[in-house]
Amino acid sequence: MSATVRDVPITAAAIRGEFPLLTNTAGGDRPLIYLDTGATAQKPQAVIDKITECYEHFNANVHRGVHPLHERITAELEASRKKIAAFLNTRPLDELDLLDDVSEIIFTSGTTMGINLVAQSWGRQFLKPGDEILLNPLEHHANIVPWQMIAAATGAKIVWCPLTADGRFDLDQFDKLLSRRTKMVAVTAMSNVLGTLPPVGEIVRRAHAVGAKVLIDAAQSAPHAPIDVQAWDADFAVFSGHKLYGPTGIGVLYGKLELLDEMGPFLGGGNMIDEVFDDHSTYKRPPFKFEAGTLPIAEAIALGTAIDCVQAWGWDVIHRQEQALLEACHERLEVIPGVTIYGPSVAHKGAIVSFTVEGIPAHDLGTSLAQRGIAVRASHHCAKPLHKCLGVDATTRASFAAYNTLAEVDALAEAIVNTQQMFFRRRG
Amino acid sequence: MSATVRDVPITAAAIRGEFPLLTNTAGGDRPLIYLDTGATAQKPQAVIDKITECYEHFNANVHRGVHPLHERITAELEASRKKIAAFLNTRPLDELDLLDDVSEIIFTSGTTMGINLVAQSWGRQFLKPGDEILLNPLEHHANIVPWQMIAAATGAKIVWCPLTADGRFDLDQFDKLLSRRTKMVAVTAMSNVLGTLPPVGEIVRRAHAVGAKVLIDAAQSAPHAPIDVQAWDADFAVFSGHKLYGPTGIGVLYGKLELLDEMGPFLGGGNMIDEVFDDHSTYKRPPFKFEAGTLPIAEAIALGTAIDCVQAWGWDVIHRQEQALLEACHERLEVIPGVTIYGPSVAHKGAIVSFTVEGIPAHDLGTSLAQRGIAVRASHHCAKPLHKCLGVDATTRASFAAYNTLAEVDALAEAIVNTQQMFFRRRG
Amino acid sequence: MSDRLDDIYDDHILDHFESPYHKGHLPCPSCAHSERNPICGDQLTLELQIADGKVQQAFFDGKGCAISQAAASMLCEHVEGRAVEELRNMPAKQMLDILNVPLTPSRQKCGLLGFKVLKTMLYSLDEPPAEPAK
Amino acid sequence: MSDRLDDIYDDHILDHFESPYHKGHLPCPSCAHSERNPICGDQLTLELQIADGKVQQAFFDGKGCAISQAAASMLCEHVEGRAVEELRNMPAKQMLDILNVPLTPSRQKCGLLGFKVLKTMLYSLDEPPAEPAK
Ligand SMILES: Cc1ncc(COP(=O)(O)O)c(C=O)c1O
Ligand SMILES: Cc1ncc(COP(=O)(O)O)c(C=O)c1O
Repeated sequence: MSATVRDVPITAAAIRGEFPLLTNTAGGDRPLIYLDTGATAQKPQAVIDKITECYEHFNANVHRGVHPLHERITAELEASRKKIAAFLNTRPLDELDLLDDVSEIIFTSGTTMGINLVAQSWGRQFLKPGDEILLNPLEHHANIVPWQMIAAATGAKIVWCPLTADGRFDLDQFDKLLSRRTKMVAVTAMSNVLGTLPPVGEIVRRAHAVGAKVLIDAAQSAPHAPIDVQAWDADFAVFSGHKLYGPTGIGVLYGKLELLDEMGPFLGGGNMIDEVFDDHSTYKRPPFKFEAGTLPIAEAIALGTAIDCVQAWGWDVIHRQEQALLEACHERLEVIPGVTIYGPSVAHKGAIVSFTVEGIPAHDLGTSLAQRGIAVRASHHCAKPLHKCLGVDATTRASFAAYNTLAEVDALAEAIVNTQQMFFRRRG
Repeated sequence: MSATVRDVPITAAAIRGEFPLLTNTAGGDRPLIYLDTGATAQKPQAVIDKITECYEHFNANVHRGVHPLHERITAELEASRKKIAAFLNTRPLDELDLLDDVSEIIFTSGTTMGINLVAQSWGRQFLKPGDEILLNPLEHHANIVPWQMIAAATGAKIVWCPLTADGRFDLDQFDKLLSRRTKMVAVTAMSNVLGTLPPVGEIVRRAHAVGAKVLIDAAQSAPHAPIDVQAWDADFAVFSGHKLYGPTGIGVLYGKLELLDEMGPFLGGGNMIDEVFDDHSTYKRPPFKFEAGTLPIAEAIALGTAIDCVQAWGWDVIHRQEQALLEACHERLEVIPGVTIYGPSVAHKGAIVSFTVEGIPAHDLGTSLAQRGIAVRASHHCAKPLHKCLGVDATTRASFAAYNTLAEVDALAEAIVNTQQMFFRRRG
Repeated sequence: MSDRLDDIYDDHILDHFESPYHKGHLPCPSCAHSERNPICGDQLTLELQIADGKVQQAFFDGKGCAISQAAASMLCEHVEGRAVEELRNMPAKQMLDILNVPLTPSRQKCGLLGFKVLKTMLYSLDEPPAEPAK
Repeated sequence: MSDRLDDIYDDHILDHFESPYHKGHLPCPSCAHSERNPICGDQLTLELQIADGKVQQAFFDGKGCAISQAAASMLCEHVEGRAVEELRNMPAKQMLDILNVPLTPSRQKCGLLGFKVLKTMLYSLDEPPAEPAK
């Protein structure tokens, strides 16, 4: 099992060994070079095995029965919730809240769902015409469109905080735009295109000074660095299981209990009600108020296993390997003529490298890299406003995890050069 | 593999053999008697294996890349969507819609999510003060609370259509309540408490006659009988994967294309947008308009496998076995003094038996049955309005699938008698 | 996990369920509070007569499973004559010890329903004693 | 599934990408229509000059990947001189045959973008020819 405590730090090579897909050869005889972790991470064997175990050994619905099967699945789910709470460093709850099974950890179907939940439940209740929601161009569509929708519904306004020239979060501009009208600042902890790492704690501090709430989109940062909701003092934080080496179909919303208690529900249905009358219902406390219907049960449990894995690997090892990959990638790509890398320097970003190659449309570059066994993503990466700032329609993105190797970075650089030779073969 | 065509019809015993959990002994040395399929179904090996295959052989995000891995996962997902469309007997689409990848099948996280989607997206657009939403007491909270919420938001009104004395849908009452004010009729295809099978096609016909739309909650019926959206002429239909022998975290919303095209989106985020501007966005056509963010990918694919299984077993075999179990259960329980079975006679219901035992609270009965190895559910079954009609706070429910055996029905009856002996041991 | 639940309906539990202690109402309680176990629908009201920092009398009313009702009955017996301060510090474990039958986590919720009502009541009593001369 | 994609950037595709046929605009087209491939952002406008039930001239404009742009260029070549009725019945497969390189499903979307624009335009032409004498 991967999730046990080790005396000696694990190596990146050993981490890689835990991922069955990376040792398979997908789509032919070439080994897979997976540089698309930013879209979704590969899954360690322990996570896959946990899903199988759920379905083969204790599959039942949760919070609903008294058979040992029911008791077991509910215990597994709630153990996962506690693991996640510890992973996010949530504060301890008091005795009465614990007796009520209250938690600040809400299971969702993913980051997108979590942000929509906050935008709708918190937004409909607290946003008025003239209120401002502060966004910046680093945001993924998941952290833009829900705010546009609730702004349209409530009369609130979207305000955009421009970036620095090198694609970093601009605290000076932020200060200028913050005001008593600012009610929500929604910000990513890591750009899924540029790798930019906005100073989340500082953003929260300044936003709170004007009375605004802050939602942190940790979807992209979660696999790369700790989330500490107490240190950040975040009001809300969201991430997806599938990017954190866990299954698809599961995500997490953290919210401060007092905020969650104030908010109305998002989805209506089973398990979230206290009482159902003919024309209205009353609701349970968080997390259940926000967990209508049958949860992604096996997925939530296996997400706990993914977190066990990350903690067994350790942030140190993860960070060191990813940093090495990032530096190597910048070094190798910067010397290729025609290649432009977007965003801040290596010192100010996480393990994502988005680039264009002059004369080769991103989509064609993606296909050519695929021909050479390399999986990257070539598109607007669900960040159209950012690409408008960059002045390009699409970029090609290589995103790394600790399971990647330096040899894979070399292969990427070589494949780019080969693609140029192929594409421009008829030129002088 | 279970999903291949057979010459000889499969037997119920062979179906049972496909479910690993039913051959395990959960929670001790007693074999598991699982009579809680109404809460969630057990999973055949083929479904579990498909999830493993996804994660070990072609895990990637969908609709986003050009590597063979991306192509494969997208092809698997879309193949599953087509299987579901065929399973629901949706109508063929025209050439341009096909070129647009349009579909009437939307992946959701479950029934609850599907109903909330319709209530919010369709409801916010089309409900006005004074409009009526017609419900009946058979409905699950998932098909009540979302309508209460949208009624409160729009000024529409919930109207309740009473049941017949034996718990059947009352078409005469329905006719009386239907009017030009009726805009939505939300009705279950099978009660999750009484097993009642409302005459869905006839309900749609009469509702359409006054211009109302109809949403069919097929969550409970899906594993037991075909869904035919064309024969029903349903406007919307929803079900959950986990009750149809598939994984948790996945569900399906069917909607008529012209309705889906008219409706605004529900969740905002990646993949559902066409263009993102500073203050608003434009959206894709269905299904993508309603599929914001990363889908439950492995779950959607494995749901396709679950449907393969159901079709390989065949509705005939399923129906015959379930009917035998239902009849046996009524026969055995009706002769136990103190037992009351709720709802219609065997001829008018599906394979669900909800009952009370005089003097034994449902929850204690549930525990006592659990002691005897039997998993049932004892509660209000997320149907409080129905229990109010029945005049009891809670019932104990045995719900069957074709994998159950007549011996299990015998064990249930015996365990009830044993519980009575235990509970009343000190009485004369 | 074991399924040795056979002992949970022992005579002690059934006694309290069938012949509960102080089921009913106090004429004028110092405080009263109701809660429900939303999963199984158990309902419970607890009423306390408090004087000199002590619970003088405790009554409960409610309906639901044998465990929740028997536990409430035992709790009423237990609290009478005890100091509010002592009860405020009573841990959940002690309530389960009083019940003294092996409860699974979901049934513990039933067993602790009365305890939860008691705790909620005692915590909300906090303010009055703090401002005695108003 | 094979990853033999090496042949997709053959000389024919690169020729059309680098020196497209009829890229630009018609002075006064009979009809024009634009679409985008929302996945990769390819953009394409097609303009047709129709007379006597035939496409007399076809121009395209747009930006995006080599496949979508080369395919549009080839499509313009293909449609000129052909009857509207014939084109209305043109199957997607024929467009892929014209391209004549092995496209994966996701790249077929690029290859068929121009074809989709053409079809949308031809279907919406339906009414005018049906009611000629207005
Ligand atoms: C009739 C009915 N509708 C809706 C639901 C809700 O389904 P889910 O919890 O999967 O969203 C259920 C199952 O609990 C049901 O039986
Ligand atoms: C920064 C960021 N936010 C949000 C999302 C959306 O996550 P999901 O698609 O899992 O809902 C993503 C991933 O696509 C992301 O990178």
